[in-house]
Amino acid sequence: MKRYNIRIAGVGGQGVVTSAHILGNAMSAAGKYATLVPFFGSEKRMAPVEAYVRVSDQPIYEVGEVVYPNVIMIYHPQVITHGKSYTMPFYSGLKEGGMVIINTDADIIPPEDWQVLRELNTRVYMFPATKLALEVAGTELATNMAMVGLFFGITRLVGFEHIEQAVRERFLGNTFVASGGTTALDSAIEKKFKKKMELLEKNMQVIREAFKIAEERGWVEEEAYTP
Amino acid sequence: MKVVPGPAGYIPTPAVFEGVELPPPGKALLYGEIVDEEIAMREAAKALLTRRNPTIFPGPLVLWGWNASAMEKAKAVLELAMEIPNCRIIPMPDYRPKYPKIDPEAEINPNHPNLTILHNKIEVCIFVGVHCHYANLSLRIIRAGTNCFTIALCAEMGHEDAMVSLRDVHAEEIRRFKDVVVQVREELGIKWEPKLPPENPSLPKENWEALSVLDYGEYSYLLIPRKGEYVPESE
Amino acid sequence: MPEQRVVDADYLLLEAPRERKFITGAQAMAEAVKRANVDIAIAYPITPQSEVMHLVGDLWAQGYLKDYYRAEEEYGAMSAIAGAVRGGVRAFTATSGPGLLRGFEAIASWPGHRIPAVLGVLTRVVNAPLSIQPDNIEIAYLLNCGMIVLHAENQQDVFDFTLAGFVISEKVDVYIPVAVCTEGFFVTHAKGYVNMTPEDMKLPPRDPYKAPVPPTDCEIPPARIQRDAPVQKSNFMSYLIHAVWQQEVWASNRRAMKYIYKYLGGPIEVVNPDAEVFIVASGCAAAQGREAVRYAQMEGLNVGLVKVKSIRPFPEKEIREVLKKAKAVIVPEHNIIGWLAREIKATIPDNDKVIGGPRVYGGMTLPVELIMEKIYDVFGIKKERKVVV
Amino acid sequence: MGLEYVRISPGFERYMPKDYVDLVNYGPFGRQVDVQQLGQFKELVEEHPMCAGCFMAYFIRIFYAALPNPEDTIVIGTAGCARLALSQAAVPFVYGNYGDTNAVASGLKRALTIRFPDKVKDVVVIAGDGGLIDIGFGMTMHSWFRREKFTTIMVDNEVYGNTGGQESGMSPKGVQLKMAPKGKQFDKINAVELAKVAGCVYVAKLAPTNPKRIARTIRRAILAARHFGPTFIHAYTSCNIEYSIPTDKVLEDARKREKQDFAFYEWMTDEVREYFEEIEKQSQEVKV
Repeated sequence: MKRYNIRIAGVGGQGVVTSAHILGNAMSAAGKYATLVPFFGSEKRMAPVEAYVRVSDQPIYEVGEVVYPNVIMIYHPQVITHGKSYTMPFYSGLKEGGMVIINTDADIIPPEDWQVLRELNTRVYMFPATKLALEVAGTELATNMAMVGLFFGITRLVGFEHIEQAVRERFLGNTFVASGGTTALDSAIEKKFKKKMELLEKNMQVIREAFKIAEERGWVEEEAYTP
Repeated sequence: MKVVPGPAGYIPTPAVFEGVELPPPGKALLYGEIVDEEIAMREAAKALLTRRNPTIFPGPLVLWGWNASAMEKAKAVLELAMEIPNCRIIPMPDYRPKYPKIDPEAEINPNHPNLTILHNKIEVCIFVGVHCHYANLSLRIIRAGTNCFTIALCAEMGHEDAMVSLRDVHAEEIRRFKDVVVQVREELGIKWEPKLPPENPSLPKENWEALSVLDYGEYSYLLIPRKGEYVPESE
Repeated sequence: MPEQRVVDADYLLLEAPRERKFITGAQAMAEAVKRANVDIAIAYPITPQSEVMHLVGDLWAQGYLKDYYRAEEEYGAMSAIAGAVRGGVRAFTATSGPGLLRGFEAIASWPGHRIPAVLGVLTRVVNAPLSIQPDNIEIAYLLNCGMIVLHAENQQDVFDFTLAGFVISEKVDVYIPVAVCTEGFFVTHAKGYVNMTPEDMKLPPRDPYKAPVPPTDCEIPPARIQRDAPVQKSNFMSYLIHAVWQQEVWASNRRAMKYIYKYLGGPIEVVNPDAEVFIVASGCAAAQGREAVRYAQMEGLNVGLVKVKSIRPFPEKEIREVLKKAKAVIVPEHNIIGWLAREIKATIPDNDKVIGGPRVYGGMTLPVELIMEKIYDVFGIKKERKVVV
Repeated sequence: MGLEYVRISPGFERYMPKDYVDLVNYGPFGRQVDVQQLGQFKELVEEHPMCAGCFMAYFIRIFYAALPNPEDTIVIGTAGCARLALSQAAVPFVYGNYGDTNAVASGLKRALTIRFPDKVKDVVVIAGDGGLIDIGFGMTMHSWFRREKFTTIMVDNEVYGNTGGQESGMSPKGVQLKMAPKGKQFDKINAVELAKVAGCVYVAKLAPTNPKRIARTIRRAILAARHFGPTFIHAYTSCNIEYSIPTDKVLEDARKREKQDFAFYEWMTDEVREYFEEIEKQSQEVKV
């Protein structure tokens, strides 16, 4: 059984919750399973945000926040450097043999944390997602796409077409109704890009690039993970 | 559990709690057990023909002619009553607790049904046309404090606390039950010419049409105050 | 809105084709209401319930319901539900935690007033200090009022229990309200797969004359009805009347069991009936338990699950039977008092084998790993911690 | 349905208690009775457990004689003295929980409107000052804000009579009652003005000194609620026990209060006024 219990930590405005939905919907599009637990309560920009996603090729029963993750995705370096998180330290609860993906252009993990991660046999992927988003899509707002892209680039849980379907649903189709705040943000993005299709295409480019990075750096993990 | 005539005690456990279940369509309950309708009907008929003071307690759903099927059912109840020797009809016209107290010869009330049963020494009775909730309350109170054999002719699913409970009973089924009563009566060799039960003893009535305030004589002020007059409530 | 046609209740619940959707628990509850031919819904906001009644309000706006309004507060909402149901219509409302307690004087009187209705209970912390987080302690308050209490594990259960709830509630030999409980946020705001009956089919309308009490509509005798008699010992009432009335409520609760078998496949679900050790859980703790059974099996441990769907009526006989040979019984819960563990302990004879816990509360998640720790303890397995806390 | 459910099944006239036979033959169902005919028709409420000399009981008696359509009326009450008589009447009576009358009535009236959109179904709340203005205040006010189409009648005895004489929001300032051992510290609540600002379309205040006027006020409140919106009657119905009014001085007391703070007062919207003028004109035409 392949099972990833993912905790995503970021800050308000980065699209943490949106990307959790895209992760889930991509799994669903591929005929696999996913459950989401968004963290509620903070909708302010730059305030800590957490979301939890469980993905698997088998039905998932358990609910609630992921207390013991085997994947941790850090969307903003300040989660580690400034402690912008509700879960401290950032690797809290991490299981042995897990994976940590961090959006950063430099190694920001303090030596003592490195020691814990090594003891736990953790694979750590540091990756400049915001930089990639700016370069490819011309906006930081695509950071979440870069992170989602890299996760699937590493795990190869779903095909590229499934991710595309999920992103398309999120921006065009819309079965998911976001909170008022997120909707307002979406319309700001729309103005910036003029057209939804253009937005979709930019996002997909970011994801494609992230996929490529995973491959180029030899991060692809074909091994199934069993919790 | 065997649901038999009481008195079962101060506060008996409902038959449901003892595992008695309502019968499926086409079946009946006899002493808490699911049996064929025919068997239950015969046992009920025997009780009606052999126990003291058989009485039918018709409820609002047959007493009031609110639709054609209610009136038809009422007719069937009268036909049944005619065939039960020395049967009486004591109605339950409504369900409210009644102040100051019911006349136990004139009516039965679900808040105190044992009053009517005990006063009239009724040892076998039929409930028909009573809403299930109130029938269940009455049947339990009767089983708690009296030795009355209770028969429920229920239009719905029946009653666990009755000794005999028939379900889906409408006019046609009442007539079927009547035929069973007649048959058992003949088997027992009881001679009886069908006749209607006696009328409600409360009935000899005043003629309201001819009544005027003046008929109340010195008490007329109780009914309508004259100018400047004080009106106390009648007691 | 699609034209909806009335279909037989048994057909809709048991045979109608189903389509799979990925929706939240709140959506699942509203989708059930959409198919239940509900006449009126009365709403009052409280997190995390509000989502449900927003969606039900939209159903009214689309024409699925005939009336809907936002009440003044929960006591008013619950009282108005009692009024509407006495008037002969099918009614729905939902609430959470403090809202449930605010409405509770009215809710606790529904069974005695013979009010068939469905109440969604989307659990949250009962206040002091204030919190909106999931915790199901409020179910403990519901257990003793006579209502039928169903506890949904996931979005599918929410849909099934809500739709069946209306049918069970209105059975002539039941006719008491049904509470469909599930954990707030964990279920209400999370998505899951739900197999749903077609949108264009709905339950038959409520027939208020097929009932153990007359509706208050001036259409059915007696004219002098007082369904809600205030009763006390006096010369015009029996000593016993209130006692037998209460008995009738609980008898009705008991009679609902056969319908729980018919429509919900029984009051419990058993996974791995020959297990050595059982997890007994309800609501989303059952989901965690299900996961723990899978983990345990992967480690070669013979663990089973008893999911309790119906808390009232409580499946005493069924639970006694399943747990007869169990070596230990683990009862994980989302509340501090452990109301389910109490029920289990009161049900089985050898109750010293019941392990009350793990328990989390105040909004905490119940990690499967905590259940696994109990399982390891029972099997005498010493594990080095593989997680960093 | 109206009269069908107060018709005895053929053949059963001889088995009904006299009380019910009289109700059917000489009761006010299906005809408009006049309060001045009291004693010449079978009343909807007769025996009840209220105290001797109780003015609230007298008011309730007039109320039942005044109903425009008794066969299609539902009365809603709550804890308090009034329900002792209300529960004995031949009109369906709902007795819910403490102070819930106007919420129950809202749900009930809406249900009846859903089921019988074209039929007359009158819903009337009769509750005391405690039920409506203290414990049920929020529900009373909100039913008016929502413009629910039913009548609310407050039988104001200025005290919690049924629980043994405690101060209520409607007790006059300074009165010494239980739970107000030093006398009530604040003024009697102005329920009539509250009703007006909250959206009632017909509001009246009275002391029951004139049966004909009580009956007309009640009929008007019910008819206005049927067509336009919430209506409210504030009736002074003294508690002769807790206020120690000698039984033979009850009417005198009501007259005294009528002169002080319970002078007959009637207020209605223009729409309601036009409606009454119209129907009163019609009934005069019929008479002519």
